[in-house]
Amino acid sequence: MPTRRKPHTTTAARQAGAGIITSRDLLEMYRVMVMSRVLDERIWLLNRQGKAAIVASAQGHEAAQVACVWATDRARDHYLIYYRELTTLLALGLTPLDLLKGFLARDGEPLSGARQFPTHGAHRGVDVFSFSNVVGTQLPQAAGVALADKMRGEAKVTVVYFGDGAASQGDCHEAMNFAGIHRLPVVFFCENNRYAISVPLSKQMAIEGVAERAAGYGMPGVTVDGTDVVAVYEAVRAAAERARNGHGPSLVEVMVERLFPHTSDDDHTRYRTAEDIKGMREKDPIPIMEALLGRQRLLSTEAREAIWAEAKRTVNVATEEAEATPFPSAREFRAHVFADA
Amino acid sequence: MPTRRKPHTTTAARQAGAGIITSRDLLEMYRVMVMSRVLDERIWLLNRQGKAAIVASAQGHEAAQVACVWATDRARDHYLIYYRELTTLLALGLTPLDLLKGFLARDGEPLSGARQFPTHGAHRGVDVFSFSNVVGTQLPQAAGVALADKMRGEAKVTVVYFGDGAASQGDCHEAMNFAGIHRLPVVFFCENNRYAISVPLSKQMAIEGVAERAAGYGMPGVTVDGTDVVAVYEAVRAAAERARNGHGPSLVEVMVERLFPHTSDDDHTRYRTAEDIKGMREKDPIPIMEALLGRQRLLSTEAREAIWAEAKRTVNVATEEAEATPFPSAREFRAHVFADA
Amino acid sequence: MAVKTVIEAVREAMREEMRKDPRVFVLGEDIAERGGVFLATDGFLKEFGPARVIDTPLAESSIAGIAIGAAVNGLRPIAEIEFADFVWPAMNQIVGEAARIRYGTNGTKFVPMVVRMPYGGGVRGGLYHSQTIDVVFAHQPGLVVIAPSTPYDAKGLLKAAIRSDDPVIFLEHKRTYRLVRGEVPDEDYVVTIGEADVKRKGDDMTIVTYGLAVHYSLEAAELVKDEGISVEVVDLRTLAPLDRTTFLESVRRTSKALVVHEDYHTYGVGAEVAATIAQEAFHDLDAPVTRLAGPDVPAMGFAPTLEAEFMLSPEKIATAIRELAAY
Amino acid sequence: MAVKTVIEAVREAMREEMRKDPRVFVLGEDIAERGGVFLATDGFLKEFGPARVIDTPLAESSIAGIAIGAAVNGLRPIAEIEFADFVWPAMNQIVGEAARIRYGTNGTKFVPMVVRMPYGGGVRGGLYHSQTIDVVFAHQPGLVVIAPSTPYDAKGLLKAAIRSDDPVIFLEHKRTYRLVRGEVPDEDYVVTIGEADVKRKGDDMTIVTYGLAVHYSLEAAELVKDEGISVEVVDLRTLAPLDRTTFLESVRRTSKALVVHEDYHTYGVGAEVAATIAQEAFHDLDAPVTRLAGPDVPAMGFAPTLEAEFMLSPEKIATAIRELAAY
Ligand SMILES: Cc1ncc(C[n+]2csc(CCOP(=O)(O)OP(=O)(O)O)c2C)c(N)n1
Ligand SMILES: Cc1ncc(C[n+]2csc(CCOP(=O)(O)OP(=O)(O)O)c2C)c(N)n1
Ligand SMILES: [Mg+2]
Ligand SMILES: [Mg+2]
Repeated sequence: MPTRRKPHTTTAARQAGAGIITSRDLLEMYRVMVMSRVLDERIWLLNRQGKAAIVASAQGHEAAQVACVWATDRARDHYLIYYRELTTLLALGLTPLDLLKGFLARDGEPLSGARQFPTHGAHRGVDVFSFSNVVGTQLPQAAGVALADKMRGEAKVTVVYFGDGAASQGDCHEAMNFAGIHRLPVVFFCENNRYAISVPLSKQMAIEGVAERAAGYGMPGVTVDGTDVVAVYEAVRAAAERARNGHGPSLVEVMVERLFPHTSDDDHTRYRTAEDIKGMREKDPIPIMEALLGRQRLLSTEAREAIWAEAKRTVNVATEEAEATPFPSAREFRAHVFADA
Repeated sequence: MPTRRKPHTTTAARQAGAGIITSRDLLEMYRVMVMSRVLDERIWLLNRQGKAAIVASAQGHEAAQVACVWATDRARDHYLIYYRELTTLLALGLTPLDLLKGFLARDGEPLSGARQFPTHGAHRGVDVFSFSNVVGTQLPQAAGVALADKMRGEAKVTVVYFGDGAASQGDCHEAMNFAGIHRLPVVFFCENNRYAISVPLSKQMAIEGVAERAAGYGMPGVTVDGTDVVAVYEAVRAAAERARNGHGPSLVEVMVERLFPHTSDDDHTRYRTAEDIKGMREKDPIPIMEALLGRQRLLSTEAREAIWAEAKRTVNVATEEAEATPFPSAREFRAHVFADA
Repeated sequence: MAVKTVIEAVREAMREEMRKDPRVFVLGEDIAERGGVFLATDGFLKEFGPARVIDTPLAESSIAGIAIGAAVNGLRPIAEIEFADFVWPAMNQIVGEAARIRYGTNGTKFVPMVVRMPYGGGVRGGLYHSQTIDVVFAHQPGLVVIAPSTPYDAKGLLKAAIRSDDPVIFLEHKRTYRLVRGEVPDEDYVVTIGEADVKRKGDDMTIVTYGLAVHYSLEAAELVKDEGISVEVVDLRTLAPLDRTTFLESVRRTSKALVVHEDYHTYGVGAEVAATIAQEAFHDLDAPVTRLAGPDVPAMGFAPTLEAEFMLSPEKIATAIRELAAY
Repeated sequence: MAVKTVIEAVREAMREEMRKDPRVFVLGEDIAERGGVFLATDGFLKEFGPARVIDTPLAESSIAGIAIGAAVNGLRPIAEIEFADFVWPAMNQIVGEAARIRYGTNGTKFVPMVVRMPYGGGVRGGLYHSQTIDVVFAHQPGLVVIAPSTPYDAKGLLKAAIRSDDPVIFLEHKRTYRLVRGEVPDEDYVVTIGEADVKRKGDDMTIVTYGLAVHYSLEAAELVKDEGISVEVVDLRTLAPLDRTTFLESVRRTSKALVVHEDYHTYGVGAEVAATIAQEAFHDLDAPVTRLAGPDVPAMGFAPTLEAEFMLSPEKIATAIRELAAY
């Protein structure tokens, strides 16, 4: 199976020719990206105001995350995400209010009742599951989720999200190995932003990217430009088809930039050079997406402004509502330890 | 770095040409192999007599194990072995008596004072360390041993032994990854006998052998015929040179057969076909070695018989002495919990 | 009723539940063709096929993680860890994850899995085939921890565990596997999780124990009977959630308590039992709560002399009984 | 003497030992360029260079395993686990291996390593940045477990740990890092491992505790002082090997004991302390040994309301003191 080292970028021409993503899809994806960006910025603000305890920003990852959801079937597939998936959650249908309740730890937060960090827990509607902060644990769990589908003969795909950092964990190895042996319907979706907090790729692996390891598990591995929604869409689509048709797992590595420090507790100037920080701005997926839509004449200036204005309005309203919601009561504190409790 | 799928066998001609192993070395290696075989058979007997609690036989692995020691420097290198290394221990200089004391759990056993399973513990002379029964733990520890040498600038090699089964552990991944990043002087020596107890390779990995994974850690990986002392010697020699010269780790996978059940507690007819069991006999390294020596006219019938007779005599004497030795006293039971104890 | 061994009881519990519920499946090392190193799943591959009897690679963390994923997605995995000593690599998935998923998702997801493992010493297992690892699990809220002593309890509790919607750690003392026999009903039954059991009635003191030590304690009680010491033996059976009522009720009556277990003394299961008795039955005690447990050395030795020094025995327990009785 | 914070004391202890002994080095995630997420190794990369200040990949099992290997081969690694909650993947290497190497090699090999980790709650850390994980280590013979409460103790004990020839788990309550200040001598000193410390003298009861709870207990003792209750506070400092003498001596004098810790109640460190007191000071007790500990729920919640419910506080401790005093 081929490992593509150089990120693969789809030209607008080729993508128009393939015709697999409609203009409507592209615009919808853009709308989600904008919403994610506006919301993300708001959360940083709330953090700086002392209202949101922690933020792990998705800025820079938006294109990859939205395209991955678009390439799968949120009505039936499983999504085991990690903590940097604001765009994924919006693309899966969670609202800015849902998410703000998480960041502000308010009552009725849908994923964990504000028991967990923002964006962590599980949803009762779409099957998104973001259980742990312990990096890498979702990977064997994803193999188990897929095993259950395979045993029941259900044509569902399990998408498991992880960073370049998580790829160093033993659990990553064990999960990929098992999925390979049993040809499980898993898409291993690696968001490689070149850093695990402060540790650069060169100190995480002696190779250029995680996809090079796929061959060692008997599965295909590709590396794509994570700012290119079409490239990501195509790669995930192919991997999901393969999985759904019983041909086993794949590894899709998207190269992205983490445009902000690791979390609101971090300061990346301690370990990134000024050049690196400046350079990564060129990989901001929002202007790249806007340029793509512009080249295809899908987005007028007015339309663009309307989308941003709408996102801001929504986030404003949601912020007000979330701030007006109380913290969860401690009364239910002992509930859900065991089944009967 | 190339991954050689097909086991690489050295012809006698080529080996004579290369001239790296002397006739004397070949004969010495043979002598160790014979001693290992005779001792191994004796231990099985002691087990069947109810005197040795457990045996993990090295039969089938002898050529690979002796050649690996011959290709390294036992006066300065480190050997982190696992439980199937009877030949390795003999090649490193332990005596049949040392080893029999282990199998019979007698006082004065040099590796652990009979606290541990036979062949487990550490030696005060040659740096062989076989600490744990928990499969795979030695791999990150080996990286740490090598790191210490590298920090001190000592040109020592750390050889770490493991089976195909151990390659599935997360610890294997983490160890190889770290060794690759830091270019540590480690030789990862995988004795692939196609089974982890009863689990065949096809249920352990979706690829043909462990060496295929080396590329994912930025190191060379080769697969060699583990019944061919010269092929193993050359591969380990090259890997050790590389390590000693600061060029980093290598993975050497030797294809061997486990000629007996996993341990004396196992019955391999439960999971191996009659054909498989019969077929593997062709990979018995002892007759293969004898044929090699024969072709090179290094071993007359009389010399061969003398070597076997000598081995039997030594093992007989050692058995008597070991059986005459008492179990360790429980008096020192609480010693060595902490430094001061 | 037929007389069975513990390992037979374990095997039958799984087989019957697999026959009844297609969601139940087994996974672990060497459990398919080999039938498990202790033959707990002997014949399962043939009866249930490779989809429900899965030989895994040698990788305990993933065995637990895969079981969690399958459980969250509607199945009822029974994972076998070949020896309890090898569960340490899976600790993160079990204690870090499985125990907290129901709580951390506010009840949305849950983990109906069972992790079975043979544990304990007295089998010449040395440092790595003798460990008792119960308290690490029992300390973690969200995990059910079961450690039966008899074939009857093993079968009834394992069936209850498989049917439970919570993650259950099921600890089987490997020395009891073939040594301990007992009557097991032919019809379907369960033993309720979380209920201790009085295995012997007595008046002078209460032994609180579990696992192999139950049998040693019963033997010890026989040894001292003729000396006029009447010993009650409480088998905890479930270590978490801990049934405090049964042993407190007993100690309040006998006024003396001896807590016995094979695991290390310090910070062991016995500490919680002793502390509970000391707090809750303070005024009923005629003597300090006494503990008899494994020594605080890192592991059980391989040589028979070292093993015997570490292990409990009926004689050691009888000595402790006599001392406490004389208090 | 200068007034320092706990994190400064930790940093200085490591820096001074690294200056003195070239065998000492640090490894862990984000400890080099970043200086550690809590800045424990701030400036180390610059001073000691990349060979002795090693950023590892995100892989805790190997962090511990590599430290073991380096220690066995003559170095003195200090491994940082970024948060105690993430040490679970390394359990096998720490509890399964490091703890048993000296014993299992009959004294031939030993593991002079320190594993440092920030633990504990009250920092809005939710399920996975709040855990207390002490008893799992403390239960394992062969491991030294230290949990200091003050800058003085942190520095002196960490230096002793680095110089020790045994594997040491060094637990730093992260809420104390910047909150707690105290005097620290300018000259070199160590605090002896395995000695508890009376942090406050008193006559009516003894609180046995450690970590952040020492400070909460001292505050609580102040709260009840005017009510005429005189409380002695014993800081365990080392959890294993456990110094039983100091707290027994205290309880024998005060006749009442309250054991306080943040970790879960059941099978927690407090159980051993309470069981020991109940057995060894049986005749000196005027009231049952009482425990005040974290609740038996799987983890600390993220919302401030949930966190407060889980955490100890001076007020909660004061209430427990009053109840015990009134007994
Ligand atoms: C097991 C574990 N170790 C350490 C941490 C602390 N930590 C949180 S995120 C992170 C880096 C993860 O990097 P990566 O997987 O590349 O994801 P990214 O944040 O870059 O998206 C670390 C070290 C953790 N959460 N879990
Ligand atoms: C962590 C762990 N899990 C399971 C076992 C039980 N076990 C002992 S050896 C073995 C198979 C090892 O196979 P391999 O690594 O191929 O070595 P081989 O015995 O074939 O030489 C297993 C599963 C163990 N010792 N440690
Ligand atoms: Mg990253
Ligand atoms: Mg093998």
